[in-house]
Amino acid sequence: MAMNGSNKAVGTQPADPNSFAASVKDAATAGFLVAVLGFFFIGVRTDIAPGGLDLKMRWGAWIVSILVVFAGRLLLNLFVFKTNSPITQKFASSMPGNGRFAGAGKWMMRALFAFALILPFFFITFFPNKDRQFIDLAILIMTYIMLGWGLNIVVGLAGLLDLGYVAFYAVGAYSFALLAQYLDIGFWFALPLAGILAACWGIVLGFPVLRLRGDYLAIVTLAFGEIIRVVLLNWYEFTNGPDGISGIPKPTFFGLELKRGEGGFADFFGIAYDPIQRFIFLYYIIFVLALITNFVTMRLRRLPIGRAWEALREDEIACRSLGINTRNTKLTAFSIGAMFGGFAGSFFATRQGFISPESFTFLESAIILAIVVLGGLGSQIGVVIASIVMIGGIELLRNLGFLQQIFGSGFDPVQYRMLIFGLAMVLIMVWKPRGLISTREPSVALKEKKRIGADMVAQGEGH
Amino acid sequence: MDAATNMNNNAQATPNWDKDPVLSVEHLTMRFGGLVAVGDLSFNVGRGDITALIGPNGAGKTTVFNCVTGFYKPTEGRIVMRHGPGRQQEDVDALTDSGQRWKTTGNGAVYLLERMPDHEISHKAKVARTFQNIRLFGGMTVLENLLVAQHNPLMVASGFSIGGILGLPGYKHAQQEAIDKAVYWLEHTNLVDRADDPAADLPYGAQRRLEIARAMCTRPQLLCLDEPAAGLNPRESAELNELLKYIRDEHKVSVLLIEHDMGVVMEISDHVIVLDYGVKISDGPAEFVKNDPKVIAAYLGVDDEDEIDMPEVREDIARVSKDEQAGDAAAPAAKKKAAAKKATSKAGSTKKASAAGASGAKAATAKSSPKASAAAKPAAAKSKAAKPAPAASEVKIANAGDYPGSQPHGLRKAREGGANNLTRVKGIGPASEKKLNALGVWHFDQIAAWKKAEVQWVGSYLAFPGRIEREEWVKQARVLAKGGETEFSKRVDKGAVPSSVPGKRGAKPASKKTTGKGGKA
Amino acid sequence: MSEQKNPLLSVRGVETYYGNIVALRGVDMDVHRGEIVTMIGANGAGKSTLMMTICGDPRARNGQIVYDGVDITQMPTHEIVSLGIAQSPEGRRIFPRMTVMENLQMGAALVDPEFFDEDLAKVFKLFPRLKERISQRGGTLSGGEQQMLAIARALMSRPKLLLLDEPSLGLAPLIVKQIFDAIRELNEKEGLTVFLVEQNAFHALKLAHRGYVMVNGNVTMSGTGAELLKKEEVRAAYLEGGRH
Amino acid sequence: MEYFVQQLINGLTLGSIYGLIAIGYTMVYGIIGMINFAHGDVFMIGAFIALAMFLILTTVFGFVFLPVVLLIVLIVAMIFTSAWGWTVERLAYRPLRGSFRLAPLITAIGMSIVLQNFVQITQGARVKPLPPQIQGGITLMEGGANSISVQLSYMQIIIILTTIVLMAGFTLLITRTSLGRAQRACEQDRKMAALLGINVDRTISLTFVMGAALAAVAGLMFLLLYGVIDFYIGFLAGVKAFTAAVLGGIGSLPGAMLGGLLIGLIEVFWSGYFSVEYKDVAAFSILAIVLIFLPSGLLGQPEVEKV
Repeated sequence: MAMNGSNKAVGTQPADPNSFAASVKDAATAGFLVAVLGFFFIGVRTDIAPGGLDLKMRWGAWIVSILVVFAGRLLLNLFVFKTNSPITQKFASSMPGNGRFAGAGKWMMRALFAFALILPFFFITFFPNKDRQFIDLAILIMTYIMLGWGLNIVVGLAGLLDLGYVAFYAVGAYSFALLAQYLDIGFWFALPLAGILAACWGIVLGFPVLRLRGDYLAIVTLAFGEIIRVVLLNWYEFTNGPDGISGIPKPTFFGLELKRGEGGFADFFGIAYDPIQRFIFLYYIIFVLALITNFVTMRLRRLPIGRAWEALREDEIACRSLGINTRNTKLTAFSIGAMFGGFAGSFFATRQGFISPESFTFLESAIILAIVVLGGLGSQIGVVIASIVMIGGIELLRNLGFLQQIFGSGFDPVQYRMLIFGLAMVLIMVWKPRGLISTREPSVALKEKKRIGADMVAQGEGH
Repeated sequence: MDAATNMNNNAQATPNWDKDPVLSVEHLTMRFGGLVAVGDLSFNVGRGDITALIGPNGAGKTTVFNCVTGFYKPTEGRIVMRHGPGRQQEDVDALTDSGQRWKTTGNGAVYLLERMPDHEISHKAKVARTFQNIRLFGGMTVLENLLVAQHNPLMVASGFSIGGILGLPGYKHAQQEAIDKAVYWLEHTNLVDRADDPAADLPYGAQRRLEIARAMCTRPQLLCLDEPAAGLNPRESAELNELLKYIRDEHKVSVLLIEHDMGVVMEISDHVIVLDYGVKISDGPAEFVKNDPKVIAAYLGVDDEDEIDMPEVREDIARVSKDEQAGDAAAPAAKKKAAAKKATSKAGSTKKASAAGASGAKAATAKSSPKASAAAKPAAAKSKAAKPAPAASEVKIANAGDYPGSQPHGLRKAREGGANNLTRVKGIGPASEKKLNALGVWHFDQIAAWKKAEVQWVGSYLAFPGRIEREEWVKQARVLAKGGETEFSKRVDKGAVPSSVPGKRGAKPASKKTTGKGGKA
Repeated sequence: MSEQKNPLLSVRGVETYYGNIVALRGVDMDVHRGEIVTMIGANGAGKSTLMMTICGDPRARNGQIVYDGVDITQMPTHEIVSLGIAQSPEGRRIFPRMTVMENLQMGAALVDPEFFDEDLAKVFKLFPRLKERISQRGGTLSGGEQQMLAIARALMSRPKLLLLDEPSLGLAPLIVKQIFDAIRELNEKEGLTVFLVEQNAFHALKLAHRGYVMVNGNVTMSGTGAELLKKEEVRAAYLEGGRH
Repeated sequence: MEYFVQQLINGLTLGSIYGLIAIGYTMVYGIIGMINFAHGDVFMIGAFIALAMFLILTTVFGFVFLPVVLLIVLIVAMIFTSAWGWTVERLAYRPLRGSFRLAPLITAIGMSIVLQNFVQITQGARVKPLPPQIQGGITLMEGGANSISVQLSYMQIIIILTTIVLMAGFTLLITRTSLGRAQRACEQDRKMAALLGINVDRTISLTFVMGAALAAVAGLMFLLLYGVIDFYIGFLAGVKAFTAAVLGGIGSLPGAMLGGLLIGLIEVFWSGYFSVEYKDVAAFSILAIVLIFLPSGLLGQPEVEKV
């Protein structure tokens, strides 16, 4: 990820790549690059003005940005990139290596699980002012964890690159919303239906396209995702188009609604009503759904079908020579992944109470895929970590209002959050191309389970 | 099917592969665009045999494999797999007409592999295979690789995953059985210590063994191995041979293997089929095949004269012959080529030489086959000092009586003025020319004098009965002997003719050879 | 010849890994000017890895490779070859969708264009077959023609050191002979230094002035070609029962 | 009939722009085998640079002679957009060279998000209108009482001509020059290219630079043709152009152009005869159908399954 702009310095007896002069030169190159790249964007600003466009020069911002990059790059060079003793070395040695990290994974998983189990009460107890916000965030993260786990089956295990996973999420959400709207069906009854419908869509899509390879599969899945969105957007009579569907019913607790007053959950149990109860309830619903996803995936991995998925990722031709029907195997991966996407979608619908095609853009697919890849393909715990980091991170950026006091009121940190999100995606990937948890745990062992290094695990033809 | 019967002149009774074939390839043709990779190929694989499909690089062996295992759809032809004894001919024919893919019969079942997708061939017809470039699941452990191979039975045991998810006990039991089976094969391939290591981590030889173990875990009736010995050292090769014999003898699995190199397979094969440029050139027991002159010629691939001309080979021949001091300095031949050819046929007739004999004098020296080397010696001696040759005498072929008809008259050496360029006869390529020379046939007038008995004998000796009549060698030779020209010989003289050996690449024009011979004689 | 002080290529203690798998375990060897040196060994012994490590891909994790007095261990591949090393690599690596001519032009990418016609005439003299195929695509050539093209392409860069990886692999004996003759001719007439990796030990040792034997990432034996040919171990492991 | 011809012209114009962007996708895919998701946003960057440069020339320096202005804008936009293309490759893809193939896909998506939001922050989220600069055209068919007249505007002529010229130039560059040969060599066998002394990294960078330059041309055309741009145009145009590249057979230069034209025509005709809303659905559906029957696209090299 080093941006040492000069190729020329390489080779032919370089003097000393770590000299101070080299660092300055490199930083100057970076600064120059920013000057070029930023000129038309930072240095110039166009705005709509009466009678056309108005052009404003912002020399100050332009020069500041060049200087910031120059200084930052210089510091990085001096202390990290172009030095014999980078300060990151210390971090690196103090941080657990991938192997140990994986070894600690089991304990970490248990700790995380225990925390997730008591999470709402933890927040109520320790952050009583912000509990609703935190639990809501936890619900969001948990939704992405579930989506990540679902997609992990397709991408991580079976090795099929799916860029349109959000379509199944949308199918799930709209299934429930439409079932509720037209047939007055409640969440618990609609949930399995939404999953089944999404799985059917998975098969419908999968059947013709699964003989495509690699990037061709990727583009067709992407196209499929867009088709679904465009249809939802334009089919006014049925889906209400861009206005979306509102008034989606809330889930009930064995028939009890979580509402104030007579017949509600609080009333039934004789406790005081608090809106937080609904959040806690939603949290546990998605928690259980995610657990089911995880449980099923882990079980499947140890079953012949799961091994066949992984074998498919490793070598499809060998699979066929062993009598595995690769088309059916791919279809099961596709449809099971889609099913969990559908479950998550109908949960999303009930949580929001309102859905519109806006929520199912390609960006969502990209985020889910990024979570799976950043976490480490095929790794369940990796998905959890990546979801917490990425989704938690984005949401935290919403709360950086204090920065306004530093940079002035014109500075709105919220608009930077997607920029930072994108940069984080790039940086994490460059830092760990195989994802955070990249080793693979064997599904079965004769004597002891040894984790398998990432360099041996194939990526599947889908990539 | 009938094609398999006529090539084996040595066997007295119908061989096992014709009586009880587990697999029959019938008139298989595979074209890629305009290229014919396999042309009208027929052979049988005997139940309980180790059958080797050999041939030089590019002979179409892997294509045949890919057709048998369903990775390619053959352009034409029928591939029959049989479970249960006998040819089950009626059932096969009934199945062919029915348009179905397989049929259970009184004796077992028959399958038409060309109609089945690849995974069904493994799953239903019980044909397992390995790959030339090892295809293991590198990121999965050795044990997992073997469990993937048992996918189909385990899938049923897991209730198509539903029972497995619910944790029904039946699956646990089935999985334990699968693991036991895997361990059994790991023990026999000496891999049990590596069971929990990723397959990509194994050394090359172990990966080859694992691939075989994985194929065996599918419980095949026919095991197809694509160059299993490639890249193995001699010890590993020997172990592989033991493993294959064990698979054949203890598990009654028929084995069909591809090899590039003849030497490797001769030891274990019950039956050898030789391909060259997509055409079968020999078929029979190992003993028969390795002495077959067509095979010898194909294996050299090109003119073996050039081969011996290589300085290092010449030196080596000289060195070995000196080392071993074989006394047989008699029977000097006029030309080293003739002698070398004789050496191979002699080595063949002793039925002891392995691939050495087959791949000519070059190999003979390198391998420790004393007979072959000894036989090669006069050749070397000859090539060193082109002594004046004694008067012509009858060329003796050791097993001349094995062929129908009578051996034609042969001259020890070409007459004054050198041999004729026999390749000017349509149908005689460089390889056949050499073989004819080895018989003492140097001149057109000799061929012109052949009677029916001789034609029959030579045809059988060259292993293409009927062709001499068909191509009217005798008639052509008569014209040429009188100094006339045929359309074909004109083309040869212009150098425009590729070799006429079927399917063979264009050899260089033979005219150069004539002058060479003339010079030496 | 091996008494020279400064070898053209010297490899010292080179260790190479693929991921965590060790491929070379401290290889030492030299190639002197004007020599043909061969490295023989079984499939997977690490011969091709050594060849590629010399060219910087994969890079040696430990050890040193010095070519013509320059330490090339850490150089990028394209700079190493610009010093006058040409390789005809494992699997030939002909550009399949380029014509024979274009493949040869690629070989001459680093050479002053004024030499092109001269060099082209030279390789066509060596391999007349290529001239006939000049506008055919690389992928449509037969194996032997591809091998010739790979060597011709390497020669087009006017190398001082030619690295050949299994030039005989999968070829008919006549073509092997042609190729080995061509190598010998280049060596004798032009003093081209050749480092040859072969499984076809017999031919390679016959051709080479000196040879090394590689087993499992280690060089276990070395000597002149004739010496090695006589050694029992070599004969047992590489000459008998194997391929020829 | 007149309506059909008019739609045909419109479709070819739109298709030309898609084709120019698609070449960037296909070249990058050819050489490093990855989908450069950020390429659509590089196109958007190009459009913004062109807009800013145009305004600088006309309002700050007061240039009025349109051809010169446009030529300068074109050159500046190509140079600066190339710098962006180069930087994207250097930052997000080169460090991942030779590693896991999904990683650069994710960084590409990340880069796309970064570029979009960077432009949104620095230039604002609102659309930027530019009044039509090149007006008028040729009337090909006079409209009668019950038909419209067919117009071929100068703008459309410029776009189609520029595309043809660039396409021809690039084809020559790729097939005839040593740079093109080096690119094709890297595409077919990167390792071997390095062994022949080709600086692979530089060749790949140049490919990105060339792709970005073409995207800048497309950006300028888009700006002039539609007169409105915003930070989001890159995504949709990118997806369409990528679809075009795949439809034509990814890795094939003429394929990209053909695919671009086809997608343009499909969209325009579908909008013209059926419904504007579902034009994307039509384009994507046709892509899916083509791929099902021709799994490597229209002009792609069929993949031979090696067993």
